[in-house]
Amino acid sequence: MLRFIVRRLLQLVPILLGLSVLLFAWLRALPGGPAQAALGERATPEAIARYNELFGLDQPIWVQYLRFLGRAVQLDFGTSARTGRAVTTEFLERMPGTVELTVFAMVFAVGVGIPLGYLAARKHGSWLDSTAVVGSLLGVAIPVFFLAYLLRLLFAVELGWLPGSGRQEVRIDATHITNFYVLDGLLTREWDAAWDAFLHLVLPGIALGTIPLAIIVRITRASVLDVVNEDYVRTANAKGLAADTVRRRHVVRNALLPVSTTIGLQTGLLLSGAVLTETVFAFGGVGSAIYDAIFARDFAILQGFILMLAVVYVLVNLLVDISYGLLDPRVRVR
Amino acid sequence: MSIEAMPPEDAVRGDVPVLEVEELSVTFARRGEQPTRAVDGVSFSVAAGETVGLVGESGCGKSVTSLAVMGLLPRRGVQVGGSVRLGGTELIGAPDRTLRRLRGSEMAMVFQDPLSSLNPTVSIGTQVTEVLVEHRDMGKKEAVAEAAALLDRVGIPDPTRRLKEYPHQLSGGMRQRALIAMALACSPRLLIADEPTTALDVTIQAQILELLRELVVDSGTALVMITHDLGVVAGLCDRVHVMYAGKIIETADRHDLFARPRQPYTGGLLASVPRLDAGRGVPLTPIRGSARDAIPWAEGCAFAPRCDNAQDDCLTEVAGSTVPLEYDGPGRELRCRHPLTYPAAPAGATASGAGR
Amino acid sequence: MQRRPQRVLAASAATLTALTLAACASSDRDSGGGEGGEAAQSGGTMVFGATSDPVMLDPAFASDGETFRVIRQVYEGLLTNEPGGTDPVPALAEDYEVSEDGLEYTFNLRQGVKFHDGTDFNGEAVCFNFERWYNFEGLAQSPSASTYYQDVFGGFANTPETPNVYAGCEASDENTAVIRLNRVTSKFPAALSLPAFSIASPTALQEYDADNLSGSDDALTYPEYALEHPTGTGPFRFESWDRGNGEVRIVRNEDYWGEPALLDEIIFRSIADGNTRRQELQAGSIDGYDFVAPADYQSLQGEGFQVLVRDPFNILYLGINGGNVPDSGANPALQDPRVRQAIAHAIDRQTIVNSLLPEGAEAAIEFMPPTVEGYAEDVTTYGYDPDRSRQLLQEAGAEGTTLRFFYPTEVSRPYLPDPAAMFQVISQNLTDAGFTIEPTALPWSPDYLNAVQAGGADIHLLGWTGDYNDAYNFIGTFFAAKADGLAKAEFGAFNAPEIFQALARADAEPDPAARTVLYQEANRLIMDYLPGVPISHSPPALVVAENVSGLEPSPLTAEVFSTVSISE
Amino acid sequence: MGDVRRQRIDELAARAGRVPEGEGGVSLVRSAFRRLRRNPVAILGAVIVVVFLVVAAFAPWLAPRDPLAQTLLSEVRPGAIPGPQEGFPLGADQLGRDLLSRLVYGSRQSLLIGVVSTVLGAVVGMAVGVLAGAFGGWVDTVVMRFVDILLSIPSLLMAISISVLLGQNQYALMIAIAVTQVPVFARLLRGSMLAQRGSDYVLAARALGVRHGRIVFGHVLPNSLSPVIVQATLSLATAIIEAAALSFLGLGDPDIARPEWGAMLATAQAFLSVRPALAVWPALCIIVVALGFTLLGESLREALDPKFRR
Repeated sequence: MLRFIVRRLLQLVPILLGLSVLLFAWLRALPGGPAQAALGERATPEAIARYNELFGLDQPIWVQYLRFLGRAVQLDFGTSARTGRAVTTEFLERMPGTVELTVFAMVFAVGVGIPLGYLAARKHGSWLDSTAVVGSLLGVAIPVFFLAYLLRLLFAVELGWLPGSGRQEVRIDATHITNFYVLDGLLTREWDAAWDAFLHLVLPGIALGTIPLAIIVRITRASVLDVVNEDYVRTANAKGLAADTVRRRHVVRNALLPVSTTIGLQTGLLLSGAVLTETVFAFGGVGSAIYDAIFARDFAILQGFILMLAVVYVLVNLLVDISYGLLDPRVRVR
Repeated sequence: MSIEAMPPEDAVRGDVPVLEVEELSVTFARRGEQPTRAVDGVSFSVAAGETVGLVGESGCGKSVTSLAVMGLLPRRGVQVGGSVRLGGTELIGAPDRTLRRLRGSEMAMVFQDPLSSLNPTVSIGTQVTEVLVEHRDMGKKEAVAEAAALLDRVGIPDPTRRLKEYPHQLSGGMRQRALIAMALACSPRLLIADEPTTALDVTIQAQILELLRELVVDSGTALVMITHDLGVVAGLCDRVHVMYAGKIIETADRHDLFARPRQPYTGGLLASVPRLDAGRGVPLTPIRGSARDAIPWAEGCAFAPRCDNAQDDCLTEVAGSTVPLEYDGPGRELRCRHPLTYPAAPAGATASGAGR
Repeated sequence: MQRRPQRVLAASAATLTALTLAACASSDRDSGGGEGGEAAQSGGTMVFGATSDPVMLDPAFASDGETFRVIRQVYEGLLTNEPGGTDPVPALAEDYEVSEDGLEYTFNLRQGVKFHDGTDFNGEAVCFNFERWYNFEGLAQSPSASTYYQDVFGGFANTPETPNVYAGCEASDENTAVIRLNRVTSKFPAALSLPAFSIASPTALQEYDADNLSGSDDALTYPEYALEHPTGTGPFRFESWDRGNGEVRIVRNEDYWGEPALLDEIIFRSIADGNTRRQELQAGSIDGYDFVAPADYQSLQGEGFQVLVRDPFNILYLGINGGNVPDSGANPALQDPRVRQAIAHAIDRQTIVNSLLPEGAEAAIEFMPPTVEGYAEDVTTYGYDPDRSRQLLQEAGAEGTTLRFFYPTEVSRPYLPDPAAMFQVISQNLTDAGFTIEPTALPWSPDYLNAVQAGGADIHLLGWTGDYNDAYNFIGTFFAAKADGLAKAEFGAFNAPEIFQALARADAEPDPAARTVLYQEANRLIMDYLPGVPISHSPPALVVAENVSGLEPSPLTAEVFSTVSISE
Repeated sequence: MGDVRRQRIDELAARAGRVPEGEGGVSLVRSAFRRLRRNPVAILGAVIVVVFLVVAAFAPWLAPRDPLAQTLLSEVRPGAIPGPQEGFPLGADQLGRDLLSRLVYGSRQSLLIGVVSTVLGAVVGMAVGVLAGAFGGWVDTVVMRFVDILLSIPSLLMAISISVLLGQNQYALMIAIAVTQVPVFARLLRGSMLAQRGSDYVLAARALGVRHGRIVFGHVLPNSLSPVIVQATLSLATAIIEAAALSFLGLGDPDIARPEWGAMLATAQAFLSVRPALAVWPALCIIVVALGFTLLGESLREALDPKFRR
């Protein structure tokens, strides 16, 4: 098992290198190049020259790349043109929010999706099944930001049940240690703060979780339908095992294999889906930061954030592969 | 395998049949499509220690019959008619709980493809012990010990290690042995083996058959052997039912069947098996076409389109009635209007054919 | 309302408090009587929806509305604006005298005023600030840093080449600061009411290294002072700034020299999207916000919110790149006055005002609102007349001229609530008149501003909200000659000496009455030349919940929150 | 007499509907079609898609008015947008333009973006996939590593980066979306080509000494296409939605006068309280079209995938 993990970790290296090259090239390809990108169109030639010298842009391209890589490895992606703060600082400040949101969304998607998909398959052809199918189709067809608006209009504005924006009611003066607000609330025993932060996750979380939910329902349903027809399930029945033993040990366990992969992929995609959702819900996470960066032409932020997000994405998928290995003995040996 | 290798004449025979199947019929009616009758009025019985073969090409309904007996057919879109009694208890329409209690303990089944029949994500150990835990309410420890014993009994070396392994780590033969071990875990009264050897290498086939035979012999289990391989039949079965298009078309003791097949289909099957005792150069005579060419029994003999003896009266509309399954000499039944005929044999021979 | 400065201040020292009370009273009426009684109650927290975070909190480097909004609560200058009006009134200065030549201002300072860090406000403090501005170096001199200082005073100590208004400051005693000028300008002293010229605690400025800007021209990195320790004399103290969530907290300054603020705490929460701001108000998680979309005025009022409409004190115009900036690719056709007139005649201002702008908006005939001294009724006007446009184009032989039309995205300005809509209507107008439009959309800052101010567009949408009641603050900002003797690149760096001179003369005229006449003349010249098309003056609005009272809308968007109270 | 009998029985066999099925791809496609025609879901999807394609194609004839003409602008007031009325079945938008006409013309833009970007992505992706699948070995490794890298950037982020790079115009938009599709198609095609390579008929062809190129392009590629077709259909849906997302993020077509569903939906958010219809209609269009392509794609998959033929 350990060797499996180590090998997968090693396989990451080329990918991450490639990523860095890509984003390095991206910044170079920007109109006016990095100096302009950092200093803006109004920058004087002297200023540009100063900047180029400062960041060694007068050197051969590969030297520049190595410098870039060197700094990237130390998580130094320069400073934001908008706030004048280190990109990494901004990222670390905002990532926790996005993580909380993503986790909520995924828990929602998995918690609802798998049971629903399973039931749909069990009651194959029933109204429940068809509604699940239709719903899952709609789920992927609705533009996320529109859904987000609808949710907020209904539950935050009309019904006023849930907060419609932000990460925490500003009137609550909560202390923040980790920037994971829910966690902070629990650590500092400010229960109301924790609860409030949690409530702020609900609407954006649901909006964000809808697509994965739809997909998970679909996959679960399909794979349960497959597994139920597998020979080994027939065997299990032939052995006269109790119905739920058959389900638990033989159906569900195998049906979840494909689902687990999807979960991983989706978790990664949520990171980018957050751009839309966080924007609509004015949720102070990485996504809304990227949105702002787009309009402020804050390329340092864009480059740094996208790179770091991609890394997170890759790592998440690694975790999934590993968990897949745990679930499926066949993978483990190979 | 050939007729030469035959089991001892007198195997142990219980008089109360373990399994009685009467007029069993299975109809698949899937939405939008016209219902198809996969099994049509099949009747047979198996006594303790007896081995009965269901023979026929793939798609003739023999597997469906076995699944119907085990009650493993899906509930929806399937109608099962007739009666199946296991040691007197009616199984058709019996509640799921009863069936589950009987399965694995009273009746067990061994399937064709050992790899796909084992759960890839669960260790062999668990898959064996779960039966014991279920039916012989053993504790975990006890069950593991017993499981090891079972694996040992079906000839798997180093059982304790194997218990920890997963299906993909075992060889085909071992997998099948493991499956058999699970099937016999509660020494059931009825064992159905559905093409247990087709997926295996020839050498392994022989071992598995041998294993099955021993088990039947010394446990007195009733064995239903489903196969298309006459070699297996010859090696194992006491009585043989030949099926075609969902119906039994010929029933006989092994000897008679092999000596004097009456249904042209049976004849065809035998003729298409290479025989060692046939002189060199004698060509194999295969049956024309494939099982797909059958016609519905309602319109005549399903085999007619492929049959050389077929006459116009093989068709219902000409004969006015479907071809019936009729008495055809002691211990024999036959569904055919123009059977294969043989020069009258000496009376003695006939008498010695099937015991009175 | 034309008065001599001396009298203004003698009077208003007294009237100031009166005015404030009046403000409360009037806004009690706004709040629909219901909470009238509790209006003056003290305490509570108000959450106000801003459109963005402040850039930073050092007045000297501030130039945008959201930064000003916070600074106005934390800092005070020598002067401020009369609540709800546009005229300068005393703040930290009780009054002042001006020498005959108008070059020396003696400010009598308010006594017993303390900065938030406990140090005293006095003559030294005033002069320290003026000297600080004058001696800025390096990046502090960049136009994006000390914007307003350079606009009002010109150059710095170490830039003798740039003409400079500020001559020196002297604290003759504890409560007196004397400021000397090199030349008279209509901007002074009115400009001292700008937040940019707030007086900050010298101690704090030094302690937190306020002048030490780093980074680059357009990516300035600000020192600790500007981010963590803004220290003024205002009714509120800076408490904290959570950038992750865009929340700035300020709390009541308990030992404020004047009427202490009613609220315990104000949280300015930045919500970029207008819909989100509205919905957050409706959902009750904020108590008010600025820049209400015209479409929402009625519905919000209908739901019982108080929409506080400001008097229009701004101008939206269609800038024309009518000159010849070298290699700006400017459109030569636009140098022909007839083509510019054709554009003017093509635009249906009235429909725009009716359909796109809030009630109370009016079509503009020149580049400044009627309420400003120097507004001329009798300028040349260019009514909606597509046929005339086509005719003019024909005469100019410029039918089907292609215009590169720039407009900003993702922004809502007081004078331009919905740029996209405005762009689509105007370009439709121009197309109907026979122009060909080539649209370019750019994010407001920095792309749009940079591109437009560099003269990159043929025509573009831009506007201005006045900083104080002074014509030069409008037309001077737009059309005064730059160092190179030409107009801004934004207007194609055209060369119209008569306009430049008119503006210069008016600016240098000490006597207000005479000044007004000169500005009227300037306006006539400008509208004859037609460097752009003035479109509208639009009344921006704030909205607050029913239980909020005491917020006096200011035409300058210079609201002070110390009089605001909130009832449970 | 014997012949008579045969014939007779053949008839019966025929009537019983058990005609022997021919093997090979041709009949596979044919049977796929048969299954499709029997599948109501597929029909529904197809109908939706066709309808919208028709609308897009004949927009100028179908749209009642000029989608750009601000006919009712003078009746627009902030907070009051003219609703359905004579000649304006769905009412006007915030600039007095006929909503229906804009929706009709919008279908062009939206579908165009979807189709172009998907085709682009599919073609490039397949090229890459063939490269990898055909040559295998180190080519495969290198190409696939690259694809993995592309895959490691979440698609929306990728699209954002690219349209930021290419500046704001509709081609940038298409390219941005196309690029996000490339790795998917590449992996897909390579996968099914590798599967094919192992298959018996390829080995047979090899054994017969058929040239590599001919095997790849004559046999492997054609047989690997069906999953690509399926994916393409599904991608159309995602492309359209992604386009909407990008124009919501302000990275869409700079000519905002030109009707496009995503942009219409984005702008309409500001008028949700005034006239929700402005948002609802384009949203519906997007959802229905996406649904159409998804339904079609899913049922195509079922039809082509042997696993589903139960």
